[in-house]
Amino acid sequence: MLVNNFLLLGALLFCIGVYGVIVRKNAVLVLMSIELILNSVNINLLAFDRLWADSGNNDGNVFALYIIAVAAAEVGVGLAMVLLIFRNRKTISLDDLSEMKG
Amino acid sequence: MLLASDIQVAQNIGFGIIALVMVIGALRVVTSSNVVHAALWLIAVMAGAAAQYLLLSAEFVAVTQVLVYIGAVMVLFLFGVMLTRAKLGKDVDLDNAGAWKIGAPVALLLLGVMGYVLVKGFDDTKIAVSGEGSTVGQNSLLSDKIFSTYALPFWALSFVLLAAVIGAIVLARKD
Amino acid sequence: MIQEQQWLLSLGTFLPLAGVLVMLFIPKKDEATAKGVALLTAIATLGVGIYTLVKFDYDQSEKLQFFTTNKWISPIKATYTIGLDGISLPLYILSMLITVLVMIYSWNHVPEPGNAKAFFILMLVLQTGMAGTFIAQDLILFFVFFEVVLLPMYFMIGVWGGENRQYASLKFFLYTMFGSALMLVAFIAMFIITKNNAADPEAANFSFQWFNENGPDVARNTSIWIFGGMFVGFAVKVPMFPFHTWLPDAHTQAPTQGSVILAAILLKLGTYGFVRIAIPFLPQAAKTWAPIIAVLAVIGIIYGALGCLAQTDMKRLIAFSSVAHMGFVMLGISTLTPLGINAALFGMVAHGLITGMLFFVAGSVKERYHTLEIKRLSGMLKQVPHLGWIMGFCAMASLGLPGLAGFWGEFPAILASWNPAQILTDPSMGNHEMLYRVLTVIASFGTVLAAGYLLWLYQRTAFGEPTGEFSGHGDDDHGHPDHGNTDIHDVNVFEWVAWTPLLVAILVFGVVPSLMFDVMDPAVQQLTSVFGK
Amino acid sequence: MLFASETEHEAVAQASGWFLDHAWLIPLIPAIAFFLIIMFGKKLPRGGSEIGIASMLASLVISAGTAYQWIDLVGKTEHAEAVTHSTTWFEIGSLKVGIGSRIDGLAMMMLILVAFISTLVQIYSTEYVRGDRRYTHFFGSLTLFSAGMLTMVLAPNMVQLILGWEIMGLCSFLLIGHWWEERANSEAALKAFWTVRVGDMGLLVGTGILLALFGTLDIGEINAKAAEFTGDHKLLALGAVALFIACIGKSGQFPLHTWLPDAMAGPTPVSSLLHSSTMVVAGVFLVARLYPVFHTGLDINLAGHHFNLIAVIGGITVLIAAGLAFVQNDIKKVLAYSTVSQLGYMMMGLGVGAWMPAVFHIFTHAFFKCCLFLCAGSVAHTGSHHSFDMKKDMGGLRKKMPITFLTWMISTAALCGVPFFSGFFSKDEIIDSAKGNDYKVFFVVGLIGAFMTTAYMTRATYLTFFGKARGGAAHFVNEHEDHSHEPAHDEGHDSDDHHAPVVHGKPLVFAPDDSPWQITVPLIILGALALVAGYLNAAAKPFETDYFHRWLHSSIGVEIPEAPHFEWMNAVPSIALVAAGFIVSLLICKAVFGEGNSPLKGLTQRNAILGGVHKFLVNKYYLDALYEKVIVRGIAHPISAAAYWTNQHILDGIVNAVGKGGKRTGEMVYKYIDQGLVDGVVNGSGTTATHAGGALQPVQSGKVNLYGALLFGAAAVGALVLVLVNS
Amino acid sequence: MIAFSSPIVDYHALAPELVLAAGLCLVLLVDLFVPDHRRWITGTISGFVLLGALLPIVTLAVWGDDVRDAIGGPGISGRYVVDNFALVLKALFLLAGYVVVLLSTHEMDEKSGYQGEYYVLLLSSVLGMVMMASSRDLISVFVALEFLSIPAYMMAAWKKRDRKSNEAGVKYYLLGVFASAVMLYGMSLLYGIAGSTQLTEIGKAVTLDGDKVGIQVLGVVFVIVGFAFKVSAVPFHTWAPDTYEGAPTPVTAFLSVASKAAGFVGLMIMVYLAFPLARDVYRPFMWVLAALTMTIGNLVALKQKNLVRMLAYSSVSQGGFILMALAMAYTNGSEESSLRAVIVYLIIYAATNLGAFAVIIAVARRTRSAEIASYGGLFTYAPGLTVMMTIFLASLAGIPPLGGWYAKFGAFRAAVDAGGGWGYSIAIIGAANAVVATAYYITVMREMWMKPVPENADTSSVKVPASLQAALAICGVATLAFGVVPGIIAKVGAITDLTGAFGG
Repeated sequence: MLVNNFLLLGALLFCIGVYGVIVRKNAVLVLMSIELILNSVNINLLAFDRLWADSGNNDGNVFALYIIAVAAAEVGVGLAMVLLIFRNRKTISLDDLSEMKG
Repeated sequence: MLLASDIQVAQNIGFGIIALVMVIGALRVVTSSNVVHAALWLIAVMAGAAAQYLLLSAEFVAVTQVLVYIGAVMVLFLFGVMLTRAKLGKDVDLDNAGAWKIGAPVALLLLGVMGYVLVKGFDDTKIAVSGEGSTVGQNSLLSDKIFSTYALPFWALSFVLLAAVIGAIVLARKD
Repeated sequence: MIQEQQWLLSLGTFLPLAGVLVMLFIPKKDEATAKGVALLTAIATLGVGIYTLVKFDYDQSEKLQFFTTNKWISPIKATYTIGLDGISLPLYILSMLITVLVMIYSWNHVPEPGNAKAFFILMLVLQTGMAGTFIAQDLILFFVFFEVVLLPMYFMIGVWGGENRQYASLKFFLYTMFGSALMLVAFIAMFIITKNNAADPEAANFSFQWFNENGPDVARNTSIWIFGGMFVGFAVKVPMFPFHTWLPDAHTQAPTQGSVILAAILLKLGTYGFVRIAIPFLPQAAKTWAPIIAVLAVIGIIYGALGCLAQTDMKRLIAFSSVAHMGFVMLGISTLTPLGINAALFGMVAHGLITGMLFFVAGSVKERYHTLEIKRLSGMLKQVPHLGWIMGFCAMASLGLPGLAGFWGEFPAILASWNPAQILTDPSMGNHEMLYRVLTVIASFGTVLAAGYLLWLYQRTAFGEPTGEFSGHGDDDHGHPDHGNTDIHDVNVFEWVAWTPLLVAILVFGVVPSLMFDVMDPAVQQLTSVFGK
Repeated sequence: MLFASETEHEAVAQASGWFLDHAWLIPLIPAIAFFLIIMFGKKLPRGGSEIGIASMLASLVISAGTAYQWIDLVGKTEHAEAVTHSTTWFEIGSLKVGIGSRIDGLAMMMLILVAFISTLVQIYSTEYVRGDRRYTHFFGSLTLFSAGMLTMVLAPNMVQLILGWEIMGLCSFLLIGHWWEERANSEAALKAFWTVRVGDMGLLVGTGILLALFGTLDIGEINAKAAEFTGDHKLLALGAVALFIACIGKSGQFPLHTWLPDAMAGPTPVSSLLHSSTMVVAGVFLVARLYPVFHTGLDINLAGHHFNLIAVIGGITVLIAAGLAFVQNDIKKVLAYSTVSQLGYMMMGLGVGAWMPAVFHIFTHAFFKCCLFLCAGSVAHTGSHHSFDMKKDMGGLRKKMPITFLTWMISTAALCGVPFFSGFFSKDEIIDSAKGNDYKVFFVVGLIGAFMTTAYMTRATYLTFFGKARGGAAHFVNEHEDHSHEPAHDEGHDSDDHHAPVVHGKPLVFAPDDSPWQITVPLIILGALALVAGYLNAAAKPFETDYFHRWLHSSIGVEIPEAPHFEWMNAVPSIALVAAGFIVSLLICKAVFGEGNSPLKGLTQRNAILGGVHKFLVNKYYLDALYEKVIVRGIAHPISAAAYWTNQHILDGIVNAVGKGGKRTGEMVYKYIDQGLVDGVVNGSGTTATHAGGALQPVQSGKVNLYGALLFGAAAVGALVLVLVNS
Repeated sequence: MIAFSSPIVDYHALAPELVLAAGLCLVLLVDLFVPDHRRWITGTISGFVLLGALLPIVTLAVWGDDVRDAIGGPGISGRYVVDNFALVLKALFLLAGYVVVLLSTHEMDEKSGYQGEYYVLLLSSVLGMVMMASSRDLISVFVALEFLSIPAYMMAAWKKRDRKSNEAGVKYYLLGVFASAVMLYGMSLLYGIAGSTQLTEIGKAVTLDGDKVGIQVLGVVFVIVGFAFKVSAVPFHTWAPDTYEGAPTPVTAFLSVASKAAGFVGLMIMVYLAFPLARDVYRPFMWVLAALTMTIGNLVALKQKNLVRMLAYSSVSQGGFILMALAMAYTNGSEESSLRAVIVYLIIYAATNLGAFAVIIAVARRTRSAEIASYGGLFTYAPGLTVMMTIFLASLAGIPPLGGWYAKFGAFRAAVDAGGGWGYSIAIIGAANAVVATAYYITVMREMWMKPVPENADTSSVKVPASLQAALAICGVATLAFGVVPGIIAKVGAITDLTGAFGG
């Protein structure tokens, strides 16, 4: 298979994620968009891992695993924060998070 | 026995279908006007990703993906949706008004750049996917790596998670 | 280099800091003790200075004396290298003297809002910075000392200054920073280029000696750029037109003490930098820049004088006159001749004494009359005759009357600018003789203007009858409060003590200029030897 | 180097005496005296004047000794070199500047002159400014002033010369502005200093040029090199012009003469000192001192050259100033313009190559002009209660003040160039030389000048000493003469004249008779000298003396044509013109200012156009009217008055305008360029920076999404650019 | 098939990390068992833990090899290296952490609970930084970066009831996640090119030639973007002002100093080890970033009314100077001077900026405000604090003889050392910015020294708690000493050889 199949899929997911991050106002949805990006990275890593499989390393796999772990932690933290702001503001619209500016 | 070429065709078709589902799912995630729908679409993408991982003979990662993402993260998301009392249904106020005017160009620009370099860089480089070549010992190799070469980051990861848990609890708890 | 009594200069430079340390432990309320300690420190420093004067070997004034070098920042090849030669000596001592006098003056003249302790501490810190700049023989050390004076002066102006002090101090600060930032870049560039050029790059260091030996080899075009950086740095400090606009504001708003120190020493840091660093290190660039400097200097002379004529405020007038006087100094430097540079150095000291003195007078006038508006002042000679005469004396000295110190800065500078260095008139390298001659004439017109504004000032303020406002029996048509003449008293003891040395110095150096020329000349000769004759 | 050279020092030492070696004491003593006066003067019984006078006497004695020894030296050797003593003052590289003394004939003459006149003036002043609030300061300044002049005269090099030159400038400022409580006085002082200072530009530049040309500032060396100059003639000419500009300023030559009349604001002794032997003579002295520079630089006496800058300026000054002297009512101003005019003679003399007559004129002029000023002071002090207005407050004083009158007359005669008076021998010789050296225009100028001089002096004399006593003088005269005489109240055109003389609110105390001895003794001495001084160099038969010439000859420093041999015949035109001037002026004065002239005023007021020759012939009042209306109004006014107007408005206006304009320019520059442009750029850049900061603030919108967009967008753009660049 | 071989762990080399980890657990445990009113003890313990972790650093510096692998073995060595570079920076992080603990003592004590948790997070973050200094492969770098960031996100939001603090945390978190996502993508590309996660291997592969140039460029750019966020380089700085303003002040101090330093450390590691041959990518990119960062940071800072926010922009612009030095690595042999410049800058900046925040905290205890206007007339009632603040601000402005000048000197020197159009142009831009920067530092000084005290302000003398005094003393002495005798810091800079850099 062409490695580019996966890579382009990854790129596509990445860009969709970016779009989501920019467009979405709801904090939870932004977090979801981030997951898209992280998944695209993992697809990349695993594709590259196959690319270099002959050299006998599978660092890509390890990397991907670690990313999943970190992503989990990040989501946990992110949702905790979302809850926090919701508690304080009764909304999770990022638009309202602009008390400080300039 | 399937011929290698047949497998390749099958793989390509499989890849294509899954990829299509993932892309559509991803697009729905970022466009859906229903938070729960978006979350569900995300599950589809995650699952698709897990499938791709399998295709890339990363079984352990694929399983982890399913366990962690679909099993844990998605539940977290859904909890998040519930706890923040999001509207269960259509909610027009999920997007920033007019933000697509910024988001779309940025995303397309990125896509253009990435696509250009990837196509140019890897042109028709091939990889051996699942079923091609040996995958024996993948998982043991993985574990070897984790506990030798990458032992320290692994050790650190545990602290990352610990810190995240502690912090998240403090932040999220009512007081 | 004469490496005897190596501790002497360090002692003279850092003694004030010791005083500062002691003062930090004196409670703020105990002003007398604080002042006393500060003054004692300053006097002790001056004592060290006088000892230096005594120990200085005048027969070898072209050599660095009391030379010492120590490790300082070895990774960047910067050393703690200090030494004193004929060029530095007068300025070094002057800085000490001025500090003492300013402190004496401050004894009962601590400006609003008080806090003598802080005020005196600032003066001591300033003293260290000023003295250090003049003895530094290492570019980085020089830079550090050069900048040390910045903050104390900023606060002196900003805290103890006049109504518009905040603006003035900010301007002072930003201008100087602007100059020194570019200067620092230029220093580094010069170091790196000389290092790369050198046969043995490892030997490269920031000492003046290194640059004296290797600076002239810098390629001409490069050196012109580097000189440009230094030029901005020093020109701001001098200040040369068009970088001068901070000066009138700073002077006007600064407390008397600040003005005096600023005029007497701080401005000299810039010209000293030209003489000590920019010109000898980069002679090729100096040649290219000299006509530009000369033109700017002369513009400064005329411009400063015109600025003076426009002033309605005595202090501001004096401040503008500094622009003009420093123009003469820069004109002298720009000739690249021994005569011109000697004149410039003399001019530096003379300007320090005279303008410093004028600022003292202005301060005392302000204290007595609560105004410095020229049109409100009149008949000072009648009301405060001693003050009036001292002011007249200073005005005369300032306008370059022979027999007083000011003359020896101006007159030889003009002579020299008619006869600039040969490399400036060498037809093969672009002959600037005509330019310099025209500049000479314009500069000499500057002396006329100087006479104009100083005498005008003197006539308005000192002559005539005291205005009713201040004479105590006054019709008060301007609506100014009638101050009466109760607080208008003549020169008091502190003022006499603080001023007499300056007045005497102005006269003595005016009558016996060789006192200074003899010290400076050998060093200047050596410095200009790089230009041929 | 030339000075301070040991060998030379010894060489001259043999040929010189104690005084020649110690001439440096001459300026030093008054200089020290100045400090003594300033420091202790107030505590002394005579307020410091004793120190001043003593110091001047000491200087005078040493000067006399010096003169004696110089004359002795000249007697011994044919070409006596200047005796120079100099120690290094300071040294910059190859340029050594000494300080010391350079004694030659010119210096000797000036020393004597200055010391002598200073002494007399100081003695005179003890009375004149008695009781002044700044009595001590006055003497201090006077003494310093003399010290400055002496320093300059002795100067062996340009630097010392400038030193003395400027000290005089300073003291003139102090002295002219002595009564600085009044604005006018301080302004006159300012103007004097400033105008001179304008000229000093030339001195600075000129010195620079001399240094460039000769590589030295030593006067002897400069002169020697200039005399045999072969280098860049243009530059030398430029130098000479520059130096001459200084002289124009200092010596009140056209067009920088305007400060001089204003300087009359100072006390009269000051005027007399300034205008006779010091200050204003300094310019002439400088030209004489550096004569080779001017001679070579300005092509004086070069065949085919009939004009040169010095002569032209001198000539113009002679006429202009003389013309102006006509219309002055202030006696001191008449004398002031007269001085300007006489200085013009000297300059003209130097310009036409008549070095010796010009210098001799310095000598003679000093005595009679000093005397005239002191006489004027005496009149004002005693006779007209401190008024100098001839028309208002003088007249008829000759009987009441005989000594003053007599000395005035002698001096006037000397000034006018009446034969056998000192002025005659010097002035006539200048005129003669102009003719002899082929400067015909200046010969004519000299003659006209002589005529005009006589005329205005006659007028001044008449107004002061003859005719009816008016105003203050009337009080003075009437107080002590019998009151049956016709009272003077019908004289004035101004009602003020009839008021009781009140100055500064105090009734005046009139002197019983002529001025006290402190005033009269100097007058007498000076008058006598005005009479006899000329015989030092009286070329005319039967005297044929040439002492002066012999003593001073070596000071010229350059070959100049011998003065033409004096022939009485040649002097006839000038003598005739002097006589004519006297007679015409006397007649007119008698007519105009004589007695019984009340109809005149009516006439002139009634009838502006006057006609009829018969009336002109028969009616002496009509003659008055003619004079007033036609000559004075018609000729003198259009010319003289126009000249005066020009003087006051154009020249003076220029000077003032330069001052005002300078100030205005300063204000403009300050307002628009400094505060507007230069400062504006800086403040503007500050503002721009702040504004730019403000403009950037919207980026910091506070919205996370936009931040994200920026982050990704920037990454994308950066990547795009770098990918394109690198592939 | 390679049989598993147990890695050789050098416990001495790993000791600082172990001490921190153990200390972290200890704090957590202690927090469980002490009563509320004695919770302050967690802070004390944290302080000791941080100082304790310094001990092995000292022993490592004094004894043993210059370079050692904390974890070694075939294929393992060179991925987590303890060299002088690492030691110096570890020491910096620990000390900065210690000062932050000092700053936090009273803040956390008085404002919100959760002290124990706070210190756990702080120690975690410091541990992440310490690991960053030694990481030499992509995975370690990534994990270390997340390790130091994730606790920091939460610390920023620590004032739970404060809306601004929440906002600060969320913004920081989201932007941080965005940036790490971009960085990860870049890392994946780098891995794809090199086939290894080890930085030196990547360094050999990223050569900017061949048909994969585009991918290399993209990888490099994205990785730099990730770190540029961390060091708040414009235009990736947007979070910084908001977060700094909103976060608890000690946290702000921590972020602006330690976290930023960690970002720079990561960037240095990447540039020197992974991109040495990719100069044509990172130099223009970082040149632009540096120029923008200095300029925009400064210009916006001019307008600020809030001191913390102003310092946020100031720290942005300070970052620009560091970037200036770093951008010039491997240009005309300037890599050494730029590496040293960055390290020296980081150290001096840390001392100075922490000091400034210490003063802010001390003053805010009285005024309850960080508005610049509230500093009016501070000199009249708190001269000591004013002088300290003046020292710190002047040092930030780069005025000798305070530390900042030497930092700026080094940065300029690196730029000029590189020379050429890139070097000189950025040096000139830097010089201009150095001046603009003084303008707003001066504004604060002016407020303190020259303006009157705001009305109704309490002007009794300000009491500074001992811990703050200690922090002030440490920072003040360091700032002064670095300026007067820069030799000490320069020497530290000189020994910090980054193993594997400079092609060695």
